[in-house]
Amino acid sequence: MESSALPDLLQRVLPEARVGVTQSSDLHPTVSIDRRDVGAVMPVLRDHAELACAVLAELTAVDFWPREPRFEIVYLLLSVQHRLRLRVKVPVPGDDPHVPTVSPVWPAAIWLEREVWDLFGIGFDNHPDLRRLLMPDDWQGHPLRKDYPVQVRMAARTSEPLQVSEQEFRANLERDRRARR
Amino acid sequence: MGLEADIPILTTTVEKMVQWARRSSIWPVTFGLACCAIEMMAMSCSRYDIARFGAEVFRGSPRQSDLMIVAGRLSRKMAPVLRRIYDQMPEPKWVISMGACASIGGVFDNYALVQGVDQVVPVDVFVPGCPPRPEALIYGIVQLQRKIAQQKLA
Amino acid sequence: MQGWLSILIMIALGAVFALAGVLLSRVLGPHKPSPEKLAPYECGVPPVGDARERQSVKFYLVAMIFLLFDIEVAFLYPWAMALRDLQWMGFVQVVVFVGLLLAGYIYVWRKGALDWA
Amino acid sequence: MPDIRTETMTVNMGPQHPSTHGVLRLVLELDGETVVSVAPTIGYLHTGIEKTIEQKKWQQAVPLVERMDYLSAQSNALAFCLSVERLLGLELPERVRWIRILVAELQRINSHLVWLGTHGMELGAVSVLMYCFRERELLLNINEMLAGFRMFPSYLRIGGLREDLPRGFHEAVSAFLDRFPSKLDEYEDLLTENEIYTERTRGVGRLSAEDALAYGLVGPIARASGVAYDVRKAFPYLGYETVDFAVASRTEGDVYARYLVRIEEMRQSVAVCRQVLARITPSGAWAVGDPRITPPPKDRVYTEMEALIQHFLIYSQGITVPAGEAYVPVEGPRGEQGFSVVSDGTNRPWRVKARSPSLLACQALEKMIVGGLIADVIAVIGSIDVVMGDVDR
Repeated sequence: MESSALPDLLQRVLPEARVGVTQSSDLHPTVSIDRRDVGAVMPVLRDHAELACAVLAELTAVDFWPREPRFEIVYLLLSVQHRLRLRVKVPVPGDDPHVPTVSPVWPAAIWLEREVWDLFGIGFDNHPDLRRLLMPDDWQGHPLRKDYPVQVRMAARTSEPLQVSEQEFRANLERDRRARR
Repeated sequence: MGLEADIPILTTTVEKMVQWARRSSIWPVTFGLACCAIEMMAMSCSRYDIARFGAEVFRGSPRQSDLMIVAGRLSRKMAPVLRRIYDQMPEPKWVISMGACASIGGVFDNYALVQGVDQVVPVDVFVPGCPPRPEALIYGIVQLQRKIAQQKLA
Repeated sequence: MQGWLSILIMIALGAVFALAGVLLSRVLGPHKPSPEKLAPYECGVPPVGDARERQSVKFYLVAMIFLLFDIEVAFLYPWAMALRDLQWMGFVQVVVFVGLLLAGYIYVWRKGALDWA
Repeated sequence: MPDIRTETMTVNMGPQHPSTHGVLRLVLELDGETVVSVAPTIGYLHTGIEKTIEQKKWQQAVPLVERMDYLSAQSNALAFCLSVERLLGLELPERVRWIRILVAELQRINSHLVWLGTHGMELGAVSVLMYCFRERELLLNINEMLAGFRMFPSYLRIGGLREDLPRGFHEAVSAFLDRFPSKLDEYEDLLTENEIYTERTRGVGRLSAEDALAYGLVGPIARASGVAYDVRKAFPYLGYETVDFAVASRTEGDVYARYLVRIEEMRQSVAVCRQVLARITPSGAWAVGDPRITPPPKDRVYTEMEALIQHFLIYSQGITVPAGEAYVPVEGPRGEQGFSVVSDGTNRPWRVKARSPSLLACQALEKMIVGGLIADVIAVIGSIDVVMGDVDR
């Protein structure tokens, strides 16, 4: 399924979504869609017979800081049956960075989106459990943004409450389990 | 260690005896963080055998160990855990900071790493390298044994 | 009386060996308790609740069954030592003893107390 | 027994634990021995490598990239170099491609040996650890021959290799390849028919093929569940299509199946290494001829002025990569690896994101553990071969 046939297939499959297909240097035909169509386009990409992108290989964000729209979410999809790879890009403005989540389509996205929220500060609407993934929970700022300094001179926090009270721990454990249900 | 003239008896001070006992069987707690932990495992395996120096028993819990080899890069989220494990080790205890990342933050001078483990725990021996060769770590442990030999009985 | 002396010596040696270890380390070892050191160890993070929580009854059941069969083996040791003097009479007694416990074992097994789920 | 109301107990299998393969923290909720729910917490080894790479030049990023997934250092460097070379539009000499295949396959065997050793040790077979690290030392000797360093030789560079092959390289590699299959049979004698091992791993941590794909675990884990997808066959790179090897795959999808898949993968890697070693000439082209990318050999730098300027330019100003983005997937020991590289046309990378198969494996851990016994948690963590450097980056 060479990539030249992809644009018209996508047009046929997603008539209403604004889809711009551009070529790229590696074997990923690139599709850029608007963030409002994410909820509509993604399930089609996974379920359509000819595309069948069952695997979300990668979900990441790129911060083009001075340029506006500032962020760009990149989804790398992989179809095992058709040996097809696809890159979907969603530009996101810098002032209110939020994008609908794709975790119902691919469960792999739950942690990948949490990581993008943690390091870039891009919110994901109705994500089941949007918390920080890598940084400590009480960390200020989103480190991978271009305007975030590389080195933060801060004393290492070495003491923790000797004993987390039972209610406190059960509370956030309950919240965690409720979020997953 | 005086050898009496004719009676075949060795005399020594209690302190020398205790320090000899302490340094000849140092039990490290498994505190492997990153790549240095793989070299630490290689050190405790058959080619660079650390058992020759009495330190091959890697205890899981800090309660039964008296040496902590911080092997790897210490992130900010892990610092309180390191401090707690160090506190929960019984006296006398020593710390070896293995690798450049543990000693001074190494290649990663950024927001995520504690730039040097000595900001969190008192360190006895720094072992350079990224990761240090197993021989370098064995040399670090031997240096620590020399240091223990001169320590006073607290 | 003569046989008992060696057992007495063995017990005394065991006690001396154990007590020496404990006393020496208490005398020679430094002793610096601190709240962090006394806090329970839970893989380096603040522990939750205390260990006195309600345990599942299955643990208790398995412990009881183990104790039962452990004592059975403990009885076999002196019997094995004195096998020569007890002749066949002793052997039959032990067979009955082990048979009884075997019946208990089969009962426990069929009742399903051994498998965990 | 009547169903009495029991209270679940929360246990912390925390960051400092002998068998969580690094600093993974699992908050397990137990009902007696069975696991009711698990909340993995990661980030205890987050080193911010992607932020540090954005401050470095292109060729300085190779050592940083190797330290992300420290057990498959060479295949990380391979994935990064391929992505950057795709942006540069470089065409590598054939000999360089064979050497890179050889180095990547040796790294796969190296990583699988550490996995097998630690996995066996956690299930009680400590001797397996000693056996595996004995062979691994031979591989580390080969790394030392290449670039004088055991774990992170940085032998692969953007545009080719660091320098030509050392003398005696062919003998060392063929000696290892002749010796290794018999040693592999030794490991199999220890574990494959071992009653205790099969009892603890067969039917444990089962993962269906749909879940494997839904959680993005394309790699040994998906192959053990029946998805025979291998990047070397699906999207061949470096000339893998000319090398014939089989893709090991099973269908049960439990811990035992993953063990068998990885053992078979090691055998296939030996076969690939043999075929590729035969094609490599002892000396020849070791990098792309482009003077802006490949530094001149040292002896010319000391004698000729142009070589000195070229050397100085490369190591001070660095390589300028044309603007664009690229992602070339590579089959690493833990599954599909790749670096999504974005460049803005200067000599520093704008954004480098590493695809982390271990992160997705950690996320799918809950699917394999819940409902099992607590002792099986150790077997499952061992079977998904998680490296925390790759998870937290």
